[in-house]
Amino acid sequence: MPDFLMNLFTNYYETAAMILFGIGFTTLLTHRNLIKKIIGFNFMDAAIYLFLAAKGYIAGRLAPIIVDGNTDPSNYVNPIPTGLVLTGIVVSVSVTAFMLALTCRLYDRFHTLDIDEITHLVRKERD
Amino acid sequence: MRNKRFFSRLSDFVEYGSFREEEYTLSPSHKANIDTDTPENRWLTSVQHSERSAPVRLMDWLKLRGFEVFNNLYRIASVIICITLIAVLLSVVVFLPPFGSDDNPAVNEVVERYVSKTVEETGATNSVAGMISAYRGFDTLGEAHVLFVAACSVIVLLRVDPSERRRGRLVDPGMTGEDLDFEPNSDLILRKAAKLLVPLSFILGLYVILNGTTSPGGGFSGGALMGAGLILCSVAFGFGRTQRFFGDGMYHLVKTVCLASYALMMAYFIFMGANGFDDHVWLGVPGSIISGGLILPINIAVGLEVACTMYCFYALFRKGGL
Amino acid sequence: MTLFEGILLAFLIACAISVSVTRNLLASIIIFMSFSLIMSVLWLTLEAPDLAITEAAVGAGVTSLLFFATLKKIHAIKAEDAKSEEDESDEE
Amino acid sequence: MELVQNFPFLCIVFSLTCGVLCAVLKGRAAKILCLTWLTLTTAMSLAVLIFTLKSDSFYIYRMGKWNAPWGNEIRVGVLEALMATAFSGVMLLSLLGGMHHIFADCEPEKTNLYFTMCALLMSSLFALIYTNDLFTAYVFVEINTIASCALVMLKSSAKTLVATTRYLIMSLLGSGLFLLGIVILYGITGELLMESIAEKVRALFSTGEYSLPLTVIIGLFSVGLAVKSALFPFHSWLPDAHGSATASSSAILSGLVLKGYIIVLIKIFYRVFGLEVIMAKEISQFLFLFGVLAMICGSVGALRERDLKRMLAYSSVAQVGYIYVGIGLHSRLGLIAACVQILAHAVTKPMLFIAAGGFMDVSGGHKSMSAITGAGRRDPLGGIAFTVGALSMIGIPFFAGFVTKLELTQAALGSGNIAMVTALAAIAVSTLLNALYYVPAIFNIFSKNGQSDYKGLRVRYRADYALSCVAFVLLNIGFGAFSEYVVGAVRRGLELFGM
Repeated sequence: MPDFLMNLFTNYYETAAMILFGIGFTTLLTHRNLIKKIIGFNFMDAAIYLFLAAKGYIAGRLAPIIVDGNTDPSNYVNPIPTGLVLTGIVVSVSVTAFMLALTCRLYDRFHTLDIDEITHLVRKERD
Repeated sequence: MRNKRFFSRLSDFVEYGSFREEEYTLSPSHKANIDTDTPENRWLTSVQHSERSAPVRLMDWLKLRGFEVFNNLYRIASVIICITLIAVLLSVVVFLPPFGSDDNPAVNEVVERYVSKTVEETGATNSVAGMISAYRGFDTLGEAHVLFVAACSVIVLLRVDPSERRRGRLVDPGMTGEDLDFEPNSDLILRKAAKLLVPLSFILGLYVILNGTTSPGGGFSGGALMGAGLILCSVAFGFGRTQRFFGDGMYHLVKTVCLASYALMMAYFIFMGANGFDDHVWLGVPGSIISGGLILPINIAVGLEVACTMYCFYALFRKGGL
Repeated sequence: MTLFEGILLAFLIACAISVSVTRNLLASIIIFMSFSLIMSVLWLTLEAPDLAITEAAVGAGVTSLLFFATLKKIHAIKAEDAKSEEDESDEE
Repeated sequence: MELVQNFPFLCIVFSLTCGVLCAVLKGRAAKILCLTWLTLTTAMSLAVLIFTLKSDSFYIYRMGKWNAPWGNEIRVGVLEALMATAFSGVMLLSLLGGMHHIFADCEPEKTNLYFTMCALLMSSLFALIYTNDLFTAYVFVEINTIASCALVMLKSSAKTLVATTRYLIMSLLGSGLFLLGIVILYGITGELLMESIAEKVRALFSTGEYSLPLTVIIGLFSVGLAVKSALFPFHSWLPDAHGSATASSSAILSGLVLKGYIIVLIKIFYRVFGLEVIMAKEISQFLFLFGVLAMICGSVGALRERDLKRMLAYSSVAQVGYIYVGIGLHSRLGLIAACVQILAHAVTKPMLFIAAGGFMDVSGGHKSMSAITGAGRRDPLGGIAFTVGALSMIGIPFFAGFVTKLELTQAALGSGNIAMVTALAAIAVSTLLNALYYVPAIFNIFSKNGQSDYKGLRVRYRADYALSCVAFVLLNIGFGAFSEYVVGAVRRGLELFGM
């Protein structure tokens, strides 16, 4: 097996995260259905968090909760990614709620979830 | 409108970033009508007789098949974007340090300090809690306000004025019943299960919040659990039940007090720390509930804020107000 | 690489792809829910229990509830049913 | 540590609290609280600016008990303080100028939330200006995104809803790429603090390690922030969002929000990667190219537009192009031009939007070019403000816009052959195009036609609108007249930046 494929295999979490990011990004960018877009956004963010958490994982170590006063750093995994992802998850859920609320209002108004059609309708109203 | 085909679609797309399908689809009657001089027939005959020049034929063909071509191109383009993006990102992964090894660049003196000094410096045995609420407390303050700003935006979008809501119900209880009125609460299984689960999720949420300094969890996860309990309560027993102890005023009170006290605590902490004063915060006994100095009150404030924000989201989506 | 993690990761990707191709909105939301649950298991395997709790409560819990509330609000469930019935009858 | 050094942190944290309090107050009370607080922050930022100018250095303010790599910190220098002062002042004036529109356009019981959003937006702008930590930047970028979307949609109509949705989607794509960039950078350096990353990146660059990931990271940051700041190929959301929002929102979004992201990009380029790495990677050459295209295409778009606010929005696309051209020149002079343009555009474009709001008042609420014919005669103060803004945008001497063009020309003359020719040609063409759509607009608003419909219309100036117009005009002329001080401060600020 070539070297670079080997690397992709070693970094399997990162590989999966990047594939997931690609799919999520594309769904958010090109899918026409608003709900699908929002789900795609959630996938995209989850992929980034997965990547970040994978960067903090160290094989054979435990979660960074100090037990029995054992503060030797070589016993625990990296706590920074966990903290950052925690922040990120809350950001994701906030944005998701906001976008879902927008979707509700748009559906109320236009009776469709297709963003292209909505854009078209509103453009027609203007003309 | 019919002859507005491929290029107009393309220009629409480039200019406005979107287009609409119906306008461009061929109607069945148009397809069936073979004898007339439609672009389709012209195209077919011109292919058969080769009497027209290639560009003209191409234009005709595009006029005819514009919608399908564009739709397919759009789909193909999105797949291409996806694959290109993934390829670029995977090429990065190839060069990254191996997963799970203990000598990757992320393991440095910052991590060592966070793990080895958390108990001593912040009083929390959960070093993640110590990190997000004390070491990098400023980020977390921002994060709590992201949730707040999202809640405000949802209120702007979905909140219906209470007086209007009441009026609407008086006029036609059946019509507004779907969204604006209370949930139907006839499901026996749901109610029985909720009787067990609602207290459980409250207790679990409280436990997670209070033990945020010593075990996994903290304000955000515990608050989300309590919020889920509130939502379940309203789903099973109707909004009337939850409204009795958690209305509009209560929500604003909890949210404001929590966020303002959080900001004040952080401001005190940052001000004292930055100016090199002693902040006189008792760190407590590491490992017990009362530990972590300011982390515990911060967790409680954040937890309550998250719980009521989550419930507020749900209530706004269901009936446009608390 | 353990087989377990490999399967979970593959499932994540399968979820992501199936959401963008499936036509039924309800199905895609349920897929999203299962995605969140798998994520929370993955957080555990990555030694991040804080994230596992948060993801289970926020991702699989509240976010999915919001999706369902939206779907209910826009009556898409009903519309989807009517549409799929039509599709089936068309196929027959 | 002196008391004045605490001001930036107070500005950030208590702007958040001000937002929270505004959410529970009634509209009028929220307005008073927000305006008072903004006045205070302007004064505090000014004090900080004077302090940094006097001490002629920057200082690091740690956010908590712990020093840099462990805790958060903010960095306050001349440039940061200057930007903070300008932004907070412009925010105050924009709010004042469009105040009656805010109360007219928002639903009555939701007006207080407008001020909430403004306070939170101001807090995030302060944080983006001062921050020294990439992840803090991300968190506040998100606050910025949501708050600015909310500012668009608070004027509730179908058009703003659609514009908000498209704005939000593009912003989310941008933040996704930005976050991924931060995360990969964290993966290869293990740091989040700008200085520490810069050290590590320099070491990696000299050994040639991680060459490809570094390139991709720069690409991710560039594209992510370019989408959010509406650089040319990604600008499609901007005219809708800025054109349909209420006057103050348009002013704030065009003048400040776009700039916040660009400041982050400048910080990332020159504080995290450094000029050397950026030059070697060549990816930012694209920024220069797109900046030039934006200057031309934005102006062409504005030329085609028949709606005043959308025309101004397209003009913002062109003006953002100027900033990116300055960044893309990769020289100290170019960067000075970019920073001056950020400031100049921040004091000019809000004035134009506020004046456009005033014209709408005296033209029955319409904003198409034909409807506002002669509006400058009915609302002379707005007319003067618009004229000053338009002349400044064209680049007439003694106004703010001229300073930018001068600096940018100097920067272009000092750069390589092709870049010089392209940049100079772009400036020339863009100036011409600007004149082509701003001069007819000025003639249009002062035209004698169209007065008959509005006979007997006596415009009674509101104090806030008049104050805002006068202040903006003075600010603009002052900027042009005392440009050497502004440019000097920017230059000194960039020197402290390590440039």
